[in-house]
Amino acid sequence: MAATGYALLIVLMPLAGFVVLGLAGRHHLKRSAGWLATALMSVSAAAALLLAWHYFFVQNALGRSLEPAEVFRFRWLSFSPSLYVDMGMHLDGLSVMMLVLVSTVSLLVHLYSVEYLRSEERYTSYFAFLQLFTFSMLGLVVSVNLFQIYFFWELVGVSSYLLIGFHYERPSAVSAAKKAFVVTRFADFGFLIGILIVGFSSTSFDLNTLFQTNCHVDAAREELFLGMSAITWGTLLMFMGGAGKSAMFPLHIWLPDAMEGPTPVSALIHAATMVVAGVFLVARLFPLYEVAWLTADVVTVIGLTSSLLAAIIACTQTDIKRVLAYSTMSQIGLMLFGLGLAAQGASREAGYVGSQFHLFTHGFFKALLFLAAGVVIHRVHSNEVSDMGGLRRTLPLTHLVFLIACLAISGIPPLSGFFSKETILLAAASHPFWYGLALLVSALTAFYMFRLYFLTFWNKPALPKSEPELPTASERLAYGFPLVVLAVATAVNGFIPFGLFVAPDGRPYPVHASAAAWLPPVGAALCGIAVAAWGYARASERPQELARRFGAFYSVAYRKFYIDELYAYITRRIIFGKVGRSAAWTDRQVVDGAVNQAGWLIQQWSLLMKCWQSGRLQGYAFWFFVGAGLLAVVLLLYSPN
Amino acid sequence: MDVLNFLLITASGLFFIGVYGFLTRRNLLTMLISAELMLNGAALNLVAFNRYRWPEELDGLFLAVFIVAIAAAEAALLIAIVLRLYRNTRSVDVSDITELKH
Amino acid sequence: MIEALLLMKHEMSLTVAAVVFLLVRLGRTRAAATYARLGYLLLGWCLLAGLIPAPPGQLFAGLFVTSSLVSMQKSFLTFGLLLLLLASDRWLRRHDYVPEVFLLLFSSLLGLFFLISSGSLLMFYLALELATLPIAALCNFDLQRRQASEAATKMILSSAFSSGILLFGISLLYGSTGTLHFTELPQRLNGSALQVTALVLLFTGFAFKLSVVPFHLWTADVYEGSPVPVTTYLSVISKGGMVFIFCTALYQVFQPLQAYWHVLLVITAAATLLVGNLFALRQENLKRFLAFSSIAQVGFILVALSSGAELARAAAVYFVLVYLFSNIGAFAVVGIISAATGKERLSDYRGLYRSNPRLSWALALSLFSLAGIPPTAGFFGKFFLLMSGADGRQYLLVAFAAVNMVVALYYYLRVVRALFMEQPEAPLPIVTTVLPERAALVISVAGVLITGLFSGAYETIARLI
Amino acid sequence: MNLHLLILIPLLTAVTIALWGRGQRAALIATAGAVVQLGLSVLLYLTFTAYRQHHAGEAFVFEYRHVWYGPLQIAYHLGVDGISVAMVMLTAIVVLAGVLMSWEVSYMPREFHTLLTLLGAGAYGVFLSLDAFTLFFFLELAVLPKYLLIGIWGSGKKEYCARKLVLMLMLGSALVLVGLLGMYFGGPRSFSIPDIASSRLAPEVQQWVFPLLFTGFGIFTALFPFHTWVPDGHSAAPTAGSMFLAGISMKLGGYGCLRTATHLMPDAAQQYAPTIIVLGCIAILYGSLATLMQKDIKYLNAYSSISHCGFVVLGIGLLTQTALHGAVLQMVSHGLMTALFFAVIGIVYERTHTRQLREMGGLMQAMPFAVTALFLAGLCSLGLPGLSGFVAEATVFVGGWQQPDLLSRTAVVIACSSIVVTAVYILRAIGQVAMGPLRGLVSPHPVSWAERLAVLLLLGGIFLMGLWPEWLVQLIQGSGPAGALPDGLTAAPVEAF
Repeated sequence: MAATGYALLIVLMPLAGFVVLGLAGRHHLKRSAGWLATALMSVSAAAALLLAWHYFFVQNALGRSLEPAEVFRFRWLSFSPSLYVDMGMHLDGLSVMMLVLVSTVSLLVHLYSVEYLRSEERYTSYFAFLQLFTFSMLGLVVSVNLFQIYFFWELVGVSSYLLIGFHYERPSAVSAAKKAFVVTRFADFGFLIGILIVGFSSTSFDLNTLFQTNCHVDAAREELFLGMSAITWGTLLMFMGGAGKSAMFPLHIWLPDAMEGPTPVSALIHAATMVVAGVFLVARLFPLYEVAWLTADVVTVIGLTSSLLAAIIACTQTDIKRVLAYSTMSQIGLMLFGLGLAAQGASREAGYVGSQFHLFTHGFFKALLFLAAGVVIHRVHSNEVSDMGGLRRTLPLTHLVFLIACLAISGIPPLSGFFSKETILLAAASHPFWYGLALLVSALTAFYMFRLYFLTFWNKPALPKSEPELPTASERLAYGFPLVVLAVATAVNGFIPFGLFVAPDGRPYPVHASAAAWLPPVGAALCGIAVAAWGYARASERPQELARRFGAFYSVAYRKFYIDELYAYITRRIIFGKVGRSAAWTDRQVVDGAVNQAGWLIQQWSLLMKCWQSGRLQGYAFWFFVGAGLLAVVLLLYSPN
Repeated sequence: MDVLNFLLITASGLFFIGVYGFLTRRNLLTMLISAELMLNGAALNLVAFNRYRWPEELDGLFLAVFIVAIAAAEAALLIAIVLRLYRNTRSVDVSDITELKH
Repeated sequence: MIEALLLMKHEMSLTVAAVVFLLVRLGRTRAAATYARLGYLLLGWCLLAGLIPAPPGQLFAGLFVTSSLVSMQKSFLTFGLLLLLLASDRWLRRHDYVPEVFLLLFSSLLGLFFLISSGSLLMFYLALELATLPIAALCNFDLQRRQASEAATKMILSSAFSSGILLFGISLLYGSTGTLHFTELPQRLNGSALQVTALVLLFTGFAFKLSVVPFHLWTADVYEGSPVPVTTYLSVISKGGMVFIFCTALYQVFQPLQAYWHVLLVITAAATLLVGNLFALRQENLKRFLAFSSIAQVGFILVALSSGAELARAAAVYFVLVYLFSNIGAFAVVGIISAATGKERLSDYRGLYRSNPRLSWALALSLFSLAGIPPTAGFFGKFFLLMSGADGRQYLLVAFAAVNMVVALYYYLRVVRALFMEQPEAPLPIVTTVLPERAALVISVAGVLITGLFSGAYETIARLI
Repeated sequence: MNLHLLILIPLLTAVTIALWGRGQRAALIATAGAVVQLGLSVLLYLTFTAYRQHHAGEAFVFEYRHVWYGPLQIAYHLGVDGISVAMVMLTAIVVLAGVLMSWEVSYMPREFHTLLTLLGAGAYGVFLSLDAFTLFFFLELAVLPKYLLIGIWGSGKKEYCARKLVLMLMLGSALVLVGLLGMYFGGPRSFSIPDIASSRLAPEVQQWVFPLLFTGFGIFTALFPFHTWVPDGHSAAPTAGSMFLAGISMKLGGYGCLRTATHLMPDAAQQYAPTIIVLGCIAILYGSLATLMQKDIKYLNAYSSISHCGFVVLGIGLLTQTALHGAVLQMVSHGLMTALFFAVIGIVYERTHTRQLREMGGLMQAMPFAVTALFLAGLCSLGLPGLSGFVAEATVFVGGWQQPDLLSRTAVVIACSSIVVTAVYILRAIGQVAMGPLRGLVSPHPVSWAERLAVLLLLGGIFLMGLWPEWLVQLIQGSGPAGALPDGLTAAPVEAF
């Protein structure tokens, strides 16, 4: 009972906030909107923590198998007696972990935003959207039904659209929002068909039924289409949806552009929560991915490819938020890599726990990085690292937390990132090739993060564009508090025995790693940091030198491997230019032309027949006579039997 | 029967001559005469059939009588109208009355 | 004697009315309005007399046959004539020779009565001529107008030509069967070549009066050249009477030859629909336009009749009633405007709604009825016609007719567009209507709206057949 | 529940307006009438569901049969099942919204409201009729008001567009007419839908009657390639006219296909299913691709209507119970959504005097209410969960996937792919209209209360259906035979591939 109360409280608070702010906020709640939303969120976050405590320690005993629980369910839409969509709240380790992550980070971002967007005209709308997003994300993670996932999946997408396009006066923001939505929509097309396939092959959209009727899943594996079983097709297509949301290659192009949104939004949506939805999806449907062999391989490969690709691109970017965005993509790639490994079966527990653990820790330190970057951007009024430098004196707290986060993401013990990433690498240990690549990603991560760190806080101070303003007291509080909380979380989260909380099938899996396994990743990270320090700690010619060394490869990476251009070519030239234009042309000229031609033709006939009506009496009589004659002939030739 | 055939052929001849005249003559009055020829052909047919084929009753004969009467009425009316037309157009040529067309 | 009077109640009363006008002419000349009012009264009395119940029966050795249905049909025609005269009140009052108008119209109507009641080809021919000749005179009623003379000439010469062919057909039929009586003819019909030829020739006689393609060519010219009331009479009353007798001829007299006339009707129905519509499409003169549209309407009747189904007769008679209301409604507006302003062209009607909303609505409703759009009676009329057509399983012809309804709608919409949507360069003035005109409009519009929605009219007809 | 009232009230309203509706009073009377209609339709829903609980077996309820043309077996026959009730509610909502949107009509308001109300009466008649003749009568009843509404109060090439719309719809009616007659004479010589359903038509009759009826009604619902009246007609019509045309009129076609063609001729429905599926898919994809290139916002919505109505056709063609329900849901959803779209476009047009996308921009700042509504309509159009479009489309997809054959499933995939294209054009349009720097605003008078109310009413419908679809689905599922698969068509077995 208590769990139901908490769970409903978690989800309904942001919903209430959205409704109130959305309907009345504009006129009645000008400045208090932020605080109202924050208050609601804090209730929600508190409830999430209470629920976690209740679930892990009251309902279940830690260290034993975790029993999934359903606190709430109602029939939303029935297609037929056996196929229906229920909405409800499903609690297990995974969803409770996500509830905690989402509500906590969201609370902090709310708090941060109260100050950060103070000067915005559409302050209330912003918080309404933020609440909508939080609600959708919370609804997503507790789904009981494939269609519920899809439902909230789309709502998350639209709130992301709204928030990216928050500064809609800027054309770049509009097009970025559109791009994000359309690309994820394209992915969701696959997701939807995947849902249909999976739902039908296992005769239900309900997750419980889906997992329980593994026999159906097995049976479905026997029937092949283009050489693949239904469940493979289904999981692959659903993964397409996940890959779109999680900005995996080749559907990642929207994420860097999405940085057009306000920085707190980037922290919440495009770093900590929404973009990991793909990881969550695969984890949630893990039993299905386990039975679909090919899909697991695809997930692994896509994850690692994206991770590497993003890491390489991140090394060349100069926009602070874009670097962070590519870093996000890279880290999510790692998570999916871990999950894919787990689904392949060899290192089932390690991969699964590692990826979820990384998801959790990443949520905090990436949010921290973004929020800290937000402070920096606020300070220098620019996203470009060339406008920054030497900020460690003016922004000491920011500098400190940024450093902690960088260390964490690079995997330096004893910060949280170390533990989670270590677990993923542990899972990959049996595949030397992949392990090597993962190490490379790890080293690159350390390099580009510290490149960013040095360029921002060390290096040569850029000329300030305007007189630096001293932070006000409220700014100190609103910025400082979230940063400190997140930094603490970043520092200590690693010590959570994560495998006891979230693990496949709810069976606890304590992670054990030997010291030997620690060394390579830490070494790689330290190498990366060292190179970054060598190149960027002080202003020098070394970076240019380095770039020259890599030559064409550098410029291709700087241009993000021309993937954007390729997409632009396909959409603008082919879809719009060829297909759309010809469809519109055909419709006007051919189909509608036929209609108009028919009318014209009748008119012409009419004109043609005019001469028949000549006005000559004898002509009339002639036709009279001929008509009679012809009819007589026809009738005489015709025999009725 | 020979008489009947002869009469029928004559009647048809009258009828078709009437048709031909109606279709080719320019003068309205000649056209009227042609129409009368057509009527007479029909009347002759009726009388002949009555006399030689169905002599029991006099249906054909009666109809022929009425045809003659009606033809007279028609002719009277037509002449009146043609007179009117002549007043208005100074012509009794059929090719001149083509103002109403299309 | 009384019984004979009763059987001929329509004819007797109408004859009395005609005689009254003959006598009136002998007296001192009075105002046209007086004559007109007298005419309405007399027609009203004919209508009342027609309502006297009378048994079915026949007179003159079967030359004259009547029944409740025939009696009702005559009442329809009388009613139609009254309506159209009321609508032409303004035109009537302008003329000096009003009694003659009434006299001629009454004579022609009398001809139609005898036509419907005819029981023999002899009576049929006589009645046909009686119905036609007065109208030819009336066409020329505007004596000074060249077009009127032209119309009258065309009318009478065409009609003479048509009579010639018709009579030749009758003579052949007589030669083959030896009788002119409708009751005896069916037993003697055997489908010989002579009879079939005679059938075609007889058919042309009907076709001429009904303006069936290709025997329709005179129609438009005559309609355009004649005064509006005459045109209305030709297109509504005269055609209606012809439809009635045509039904009798097909379904009683020539029933044995159904297989033949079925083909005849199918061919001419298709031709009539097509040609009527195609011609109407481009007409600028509203009278001419209505003439062609009335040709197309006949096409629909032919579609129904060609099926040979029992439904078809009821549908045809019902359609005549509907058509009477709608066409008189349309012609009434055209006539009123023509009489008031002398304008008959479509372009003159632009923006009529601005100045004359009521007239516009009356015209629009009538046109929609002609086009067969609900809730007007035309919809029901057309539907039943096509339904009867489909009863003979000739779906192709019905489909063709249905598509023709679309084409027809196109040109009716042209008029509606001119009325409601276009901006006039020189708008028509506000036309005030006098009481008789208003009454005619109200009655016809009410008829257009009510005849379909309430099934009484149709059910009565169906019961009588 | 007396079903006559739903036809009588609009008729009486129309007569009242025609007689006494001088000036502003016309709108008042029309609104009052529309409110009563909405109340009646809600009452109908309540009584219907209450009645259904106790009488589950009956096909149609609240039947009323009055012999109209006795000799011809034509009856004025009313009755409802769940689908009719749903469509009646849709009509009531759209009518009220349309009337509210027309408060500002200043040119001949009396005529405008009379015709508008008549249009509604026709729609009610179609949805309530159980006699094919009555249905056809009401279907055609709308021709006259449609033509005049577009032709008089429209914009652009209004006369041409009005004519085209009416003639093409009339062609549809002509086909329907021939089909109905074929059904009458090929079957029990009756137009009564229950009678025809119970006396199964012979397959050879079905074979030629079905395409006629389906194409005929299909023209009303923008069946490819007979859809070209949609863009022209909708864009030229006045705001309320567009709302009625797209919101109600197009549904008459889908309803007719369902009620007469599929329901009465199941054998032929099965036989022609592949063709229908292909046509539906073409409409969906081709319509949405053509929408991509539209520059005029009304054309954009009209083309998107073609695409959305493709879902109706597809749902009917897929022939599973779920897909049929999906088709009905899509009709309701599209009716609400497109009416909202046109309403908002009307509001925007009043203030910008342009419909060209590139001449607008940043209107979110100037008229947040209208643009938010536009945005919501757009989201509904692109199938965002929580709004009605998603419910309908998902039901069609799920229903389609129930058919195990490759064609049906390919069709579902194609239909699914349109959601991407839809997203592109909707976001493009919204981006142009709402976002970016402010452009194109000419007369910034505030949105009136009537307009607000209309928009909120439609939005309410969309949300009610989108957030909690189960009530509507239950209503439709609990419906009579037209909602159920016709006899002889069994639900496809659920199989994988």
